[in-house]
Amino acid sequence: MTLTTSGLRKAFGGVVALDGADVEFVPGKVNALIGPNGSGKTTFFNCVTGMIKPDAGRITYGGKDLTGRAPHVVARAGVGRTFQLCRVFPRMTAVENVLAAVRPGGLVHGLRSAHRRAEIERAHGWLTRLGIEHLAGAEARNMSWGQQKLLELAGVLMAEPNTILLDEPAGGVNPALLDRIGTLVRDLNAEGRTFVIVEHNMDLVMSISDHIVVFDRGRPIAAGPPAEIRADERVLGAYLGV
Amino acid sequence: MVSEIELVDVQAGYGRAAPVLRGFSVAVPAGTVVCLVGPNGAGKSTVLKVAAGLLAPRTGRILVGGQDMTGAGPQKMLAQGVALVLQGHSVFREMTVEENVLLGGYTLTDKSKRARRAAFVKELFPVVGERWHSLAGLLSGGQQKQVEFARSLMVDPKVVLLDEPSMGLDPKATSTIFDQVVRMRDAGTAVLLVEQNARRALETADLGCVLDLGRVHISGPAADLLADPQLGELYLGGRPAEKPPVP
Amino acid sequence: ACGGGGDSSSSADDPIVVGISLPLTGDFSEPGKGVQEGYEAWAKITNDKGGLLGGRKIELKILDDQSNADRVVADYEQLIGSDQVDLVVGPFSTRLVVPSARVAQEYGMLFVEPAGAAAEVFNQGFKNLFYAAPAVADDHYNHLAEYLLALPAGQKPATVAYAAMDDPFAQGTAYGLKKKLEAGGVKTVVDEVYPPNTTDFGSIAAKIAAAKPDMVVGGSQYQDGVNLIVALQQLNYQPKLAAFSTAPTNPEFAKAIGNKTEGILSPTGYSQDAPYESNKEFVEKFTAQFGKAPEEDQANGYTTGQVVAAAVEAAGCAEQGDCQQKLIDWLHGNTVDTVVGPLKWDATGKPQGAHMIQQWVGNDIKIVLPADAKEADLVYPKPAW
Amino acid sequence: MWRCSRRWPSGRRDSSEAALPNVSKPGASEAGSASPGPNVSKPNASGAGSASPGPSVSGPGASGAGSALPGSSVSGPGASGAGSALPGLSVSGPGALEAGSALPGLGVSKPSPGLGVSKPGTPDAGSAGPGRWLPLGAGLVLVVAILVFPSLAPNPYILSSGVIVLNWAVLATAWNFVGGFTGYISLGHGALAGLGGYATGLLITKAGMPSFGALIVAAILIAALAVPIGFAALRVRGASFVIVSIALVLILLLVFQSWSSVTGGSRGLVVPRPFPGMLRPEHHRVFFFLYGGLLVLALLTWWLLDRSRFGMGLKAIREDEDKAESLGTPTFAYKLTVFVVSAAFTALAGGLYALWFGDLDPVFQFSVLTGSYIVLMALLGGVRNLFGPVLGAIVVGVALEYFKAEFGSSPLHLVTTGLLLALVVMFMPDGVIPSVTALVQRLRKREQSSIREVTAADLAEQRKRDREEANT
Amino acid sequence: MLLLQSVILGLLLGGLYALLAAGLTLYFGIMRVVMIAHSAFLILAAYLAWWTNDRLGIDPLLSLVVTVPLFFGAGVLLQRGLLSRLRPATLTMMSVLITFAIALMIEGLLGYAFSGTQRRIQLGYGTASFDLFGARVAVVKLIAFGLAAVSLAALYLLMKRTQFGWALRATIQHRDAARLVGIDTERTAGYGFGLGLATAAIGGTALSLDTTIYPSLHWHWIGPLMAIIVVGGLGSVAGAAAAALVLGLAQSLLQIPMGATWAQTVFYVALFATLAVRPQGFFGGRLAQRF
Ligand SMILES: Nc1ncnc2c1ncn2[C@@H]1O[C@H](COP(=O)(O)OP(=O)(O)OP(=O)(O)O)[C@@H](O)[C@H]1O
Ligand SMILES: Nc1ncnc2c1ncn2[C@@H]1O[C@H](COP(=O)(O)OP(=O)(O)OP(=O)(O)O)[C@@H](O)[C@H]1O
Ligand SMILES: [Mg+2]
Ligand SMILES: [Mg+2]
Repeated sequence: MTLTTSGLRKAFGGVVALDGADVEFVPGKVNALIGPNGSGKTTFFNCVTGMIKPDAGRITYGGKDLTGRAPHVVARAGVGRTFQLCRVFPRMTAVENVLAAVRPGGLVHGLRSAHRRAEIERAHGWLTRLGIEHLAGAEARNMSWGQQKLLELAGVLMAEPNTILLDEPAGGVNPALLDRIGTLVRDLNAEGRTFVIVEHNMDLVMSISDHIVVFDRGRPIAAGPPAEIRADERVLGAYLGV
Repeated sequence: MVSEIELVDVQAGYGRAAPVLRGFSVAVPAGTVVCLVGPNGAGKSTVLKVAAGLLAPRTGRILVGGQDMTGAGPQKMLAQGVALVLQGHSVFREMTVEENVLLGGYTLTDKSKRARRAAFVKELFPVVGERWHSLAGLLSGGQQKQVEFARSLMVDPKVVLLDEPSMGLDPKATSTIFDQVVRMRDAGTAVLLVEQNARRALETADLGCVLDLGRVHISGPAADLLADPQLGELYLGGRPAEKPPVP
Repeated sequence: ACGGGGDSSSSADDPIVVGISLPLTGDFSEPGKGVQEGYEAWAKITNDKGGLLGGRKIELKILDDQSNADRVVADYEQLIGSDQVDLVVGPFSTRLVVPSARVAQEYGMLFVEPAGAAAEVFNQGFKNLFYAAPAVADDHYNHLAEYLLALPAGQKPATVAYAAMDDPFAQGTAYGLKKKLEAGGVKTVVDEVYPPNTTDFGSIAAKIAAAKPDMVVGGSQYQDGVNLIVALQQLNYQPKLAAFSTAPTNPEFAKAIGNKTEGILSPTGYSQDAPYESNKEFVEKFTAQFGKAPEEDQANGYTTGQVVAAAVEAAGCAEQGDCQQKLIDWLHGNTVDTVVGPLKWDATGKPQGAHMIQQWVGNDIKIVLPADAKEADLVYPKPAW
Repeated sequence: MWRCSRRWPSGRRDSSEAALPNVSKPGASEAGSASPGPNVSKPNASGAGSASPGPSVSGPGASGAGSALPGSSVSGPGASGAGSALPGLSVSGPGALEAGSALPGLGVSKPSPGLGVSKPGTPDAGSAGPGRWLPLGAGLVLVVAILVFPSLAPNPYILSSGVIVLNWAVLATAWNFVGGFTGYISLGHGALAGLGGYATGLLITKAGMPSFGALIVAAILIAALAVPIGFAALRVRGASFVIVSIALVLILLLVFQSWSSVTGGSRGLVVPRPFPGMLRPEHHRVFFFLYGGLLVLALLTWWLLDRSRFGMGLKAIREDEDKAESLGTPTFAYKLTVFVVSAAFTALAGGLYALWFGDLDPVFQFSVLTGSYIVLMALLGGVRNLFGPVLGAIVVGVALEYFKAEFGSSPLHLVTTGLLLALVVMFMPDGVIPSVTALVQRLRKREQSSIREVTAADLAEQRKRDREEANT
Repeated sequence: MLLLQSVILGLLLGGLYALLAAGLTLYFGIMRVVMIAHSAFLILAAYLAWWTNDRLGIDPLLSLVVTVPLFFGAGVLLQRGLLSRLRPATLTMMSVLITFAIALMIEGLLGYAFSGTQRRIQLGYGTASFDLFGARVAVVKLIAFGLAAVSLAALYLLMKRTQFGWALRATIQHRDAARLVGIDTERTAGYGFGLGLATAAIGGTALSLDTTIYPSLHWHWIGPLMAIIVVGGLGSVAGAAAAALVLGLAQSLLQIPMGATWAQTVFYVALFATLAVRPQGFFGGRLAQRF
């Protein structure tokens, strides 16, 4: 299932957030999307997941055209995402937050109990893997920033998407846990899931990703394996500020 | 020498729930950067909220410049020279960048000073100047963070409390912020810094303090903390500190 | 009988409890209070004379229906079902009369009412209902219509503007006249209906003024009439004739429009000076009791009482059960003398009379039609207001 | 527990002196060399400078303070009584949840915000039991109450009040499909009831349908009509939605007043009696049971939705609509569906009312006040609870009658209603049922934390164990 | 002729709508509070004007000297005592209900004090009018319009140009952050609310000059006003004013062919059309959907 965009363009008034972005992510790998603040990474995610409609360009996923589709359609096609300004269901407990990510199918399916044992166990499994098992019964609004961040990730993983878009998963997360998230990403990747990670933490990016796309001013300026990117002049100039 | 800000044996928490801070003390003298690190939910943000007057402690005292300010609200704290930059996003979304930045100088009576500071922050963070007239809520996450930091620079307080200022910032902006922290310290400001980018922060800081479950777990000179392998594993991430990749 | 719960045998000194629901609050509270005074005057005057059925006093049990149809039904439900009153009489306003009459009907009670003047009250098939006033809304202007249509061709108003509140009663009055005038060849140039809550009459007045009709007819309650007249005066419109229902007979009316009342017409079902026998007593005693002379609403309440009293005396009983049918049957076959004249009803409970027409002359309102009751001559065309 | 076995019992020093293990800038003097457990090599400093002016960062001074903390004993599994020994994948939260899902299908709604006793994740052995059976019990009590009330009612008036209260209960429950699940507060549901009433009445008078056939057809029609209405209204959120819902009432009022050729306008519409010969008390009894049946049906539906995945999706919408959508919930379709269901029940109640009451007047059928009473009721009882709206309807419905009796001759009943609403909003924004359960819980366990507290060290330990487990 | 007359009437009416809607906009767009009680306060002010005129014989315009500060104070109290105690997360929803409750109480108390009778100020110049290109302009309507225009302009300047305006907006958008830059958020929000109510005082007095009032009249006003602020774009004072003028004019003109009742529907038609075409409103309110 390859996620590609071609000529993706989005302008907000005078600000061109995406300027004809042609991007192709490597399926089955951990992809990273990096770039300076305001280079259009989040906007790119928003377009891909249908949260906003691009002005021009096409988005395809595994050959299927996803351009302009509603967010839930994209989600059901197997693309999950987290938000940069982390979003959880504030008045639900952690378990419920994760359970809410289980999507009902048809009508009969939708009327089945949302609290089945197997699913609850699965939810707890995710919470455990992210190190927030102890918060299972706490309402999300009472959690600290980093805890919410992790909870959001757990929810997305519960939905079992094939392709997972993470917008700054490390932002505000304790470094000790970061290693864990890194491992988790690798493990899931080994299970066959594709990742696209937006991140400013270069250590993390360099250590876990197989393929890096660098954005600047709304379009990719470089793409390749970490070692290559690390050495790329343009990247250094545009992003790393050297 | 009195510390610019000092929290003494503070207990604090939200609503009726169990306390988050359970007897926490910290003191930050002028011209010092104290870095607070700890796992998610340890209570770091809570410490800063208490220090800035947003959250009243249940017990304990808060001294600013040696004066007891326990129970004072943020307005009074600011008047005493204590400023806080919140975690997450706290720009005024439906106001322009200009309005946001200028509001940072709300307490300034001197118009020319306000203009001077505004020019300074515009220079420091180019994006602030570039997007001067757009609504702050429409900026990207990192841009908003920069606006926020710029806003806090409109006044020059004696004590600066920073809650993960580098979160979501690209390496360039992160450097700017850490440089700024150093500059503030050199100008004699007391800085209490909370960071998850722990190694980087500890490198900048003079003192470090590891917070876990609302208590001080360990504290000491930042360099010592950095060197401790166990701390490294538990709180600072397993990998040794790595400089930004330079070829 | 109060709270007696089914014991229908009543001794001679038991009071006769009369249950009433009235809009003491809400939209109709003002006329509602008027009717209440009428009922109270009736109870007092009757009791002072020794009560009914040889000494049984009248006791009123009045509930507030907040001008709300749900409430009015619940009220009568409570009065009949729970409080076991002996008799019920009607509330105020057509909107409330129909639902409450149904409750009375389904409990088999007589229902005399002071205010359900609109035509549809009488086509619901009620057999227990009687309207205690001389005429239903549609017939209020009958005398005026006759007078106008009898005028010589040159003088007859050629065009008329109608503006009526969207209310069965108010609209009924204006449209009753409209129907008759149109049949007589008088052209309608404006026909406006406005919701009861209208407060701004500028546009309606503008429309009327622009059409320059000879005559303007307002199917109004009170305040809307005042507002419309003020708005017309603001536009400096001068018709040859202006007729408004209800409003001009209100004692506050002249002041409310800045005394520019000249020549305004209004139908009325009651006059304090009417020559009927019981009326003198009513005006006298009412004035003594309330410190002011009775108006139409008060008279309607009083009339209702008189009608019920007549039936009770004639049938010789007043309680729930079989007695009620006797009362109903008697009223269907007889005429009752009241302060608004003798009343009789057809099978639907509709009274068979017409209203008088009054006109503001100088600083006073006088009866001008019908000819046999008039206190002054109708001034036509009317002087400028 | 964990505190004793970990390497850094930093939270609780054993020495009783106010040994501030303060570590200062190099060179600064330092106190409490006796302080236990300092694992960081400290700069060589001497002197007992507890008066040390230097920057000091310290833990709690008093010893034992840590262990005296109430929190120290609060660890999830311990309280849950289930699998507390297993720190790892011990399923602490779901204790109650599992139990909930294993329940027999009857009127039990343990999962999530049912007749909530405790938060699902906060297993509470004590309250889980009664909590599980409470809804069932309450349901049974309700059914029995409905069955016996007519024979206990001393007179037809009381019975008719009962019908009115049941009508409110159905309306409030129907409202709660939208308000409770999705958090869209509609002040316009009174208009949907009015539409149901008018549709029923018009179908009988104009189309000559039999009364109850008309009722059903009307409900279907209104449900169908709810699709375009919902389509327009549900596009906007929050306050805008409230405005739209108010506007719906006002516009329908205007239409039904003005379009008199069809609706009868302000003259009203008279709906023929469904049982022409029936006496009034009997009539009330029949309708009381009809309303009772409708209420039970509405409650069952609500319960079914509440525990379902569909309901979970709706609740997610309430919390964060965009997020729900990004997780794959077709939010608009969900909202619309539940709005239609709500409209159908509302229309049924309205239609039944038309048949019972007989007179429809636009001013009363399309009144903002009706919708507001519904909201008041639902809110008072608690919108996240199965029986919240019913309870609210009983309280407010009875109170309305009472105020009317007490202040009947003055508009003070409005004041008291307003006051009641204000009090509820200010002091019980979640409703009576949650407030009371919270209170009970607080009394039972003074300070409870739903968060099991874990230090970084615990986590590391746990991780290690996990890894070992995985390896074996 | 009729057309010109209607245009004049429509504009005069629209001016009043604009002032009243501005108050609503203030709470609603800027403070996230749906103030259902706004029109109830409007009627309250009208009653006070009527009462002072009736009892004391004072010109209703003079009652402004009392009502404006009084309402301002009431607004501050209301905000401090009630609204500021609501949870921020549910503020919008709960504010609907609490202000609804207040509206009910005001209506009830007015009914209690003055009964449900319709009232109208009897002014010496009540029927006075002058000629304008052949159409008549009533003096009282012109006074009301003038009042509205002046207060609107003042409000606009206050919000856009003063430090207070900024502080108010900042307070609403992120209370903690506002406190941290040194704004006294409590006081600011209170004053903002007071300001809104002050517009109700002025509007009510203007209203009382030329229409009838009764306690439940506020229901009649709240619908059109709500529609106006949505059409104008939530939070935009200028947008609300523009929408008010346009809709007032439309209502007045539509009355010619459609009659009074149907003409009122123009507000709701406009409301639904706005939602369908531009949910954020036609004249402003860029982020309106976020509410
Ligand atoms: N809704 C919007 N309206 C106007 N401009 C917007 C909007 N959303 C994004 N932008 C602009 O588009 C540009 C790209 O924003 P985007 O959020 O995609 O950046 P990003 O790469 O995610 O940055 P960061 O690393 O800071 O998160 C920015 O300049 C931003 O101001
Ligand atoms: N508003 C709140 N209400 C109740 N509990 C809260 C609230 N905010 C935080 N908490 C709880 O207090 C504890 C400490 O929170 P705090 O935000 O201070 O953590 P933190 O150290 O800043 O974490 P992070 O690194 O994730 O930001 C957490 O366990 C959290 O669940
Ligand atoms: Mg971003
Ligand atoms: Mg934090």
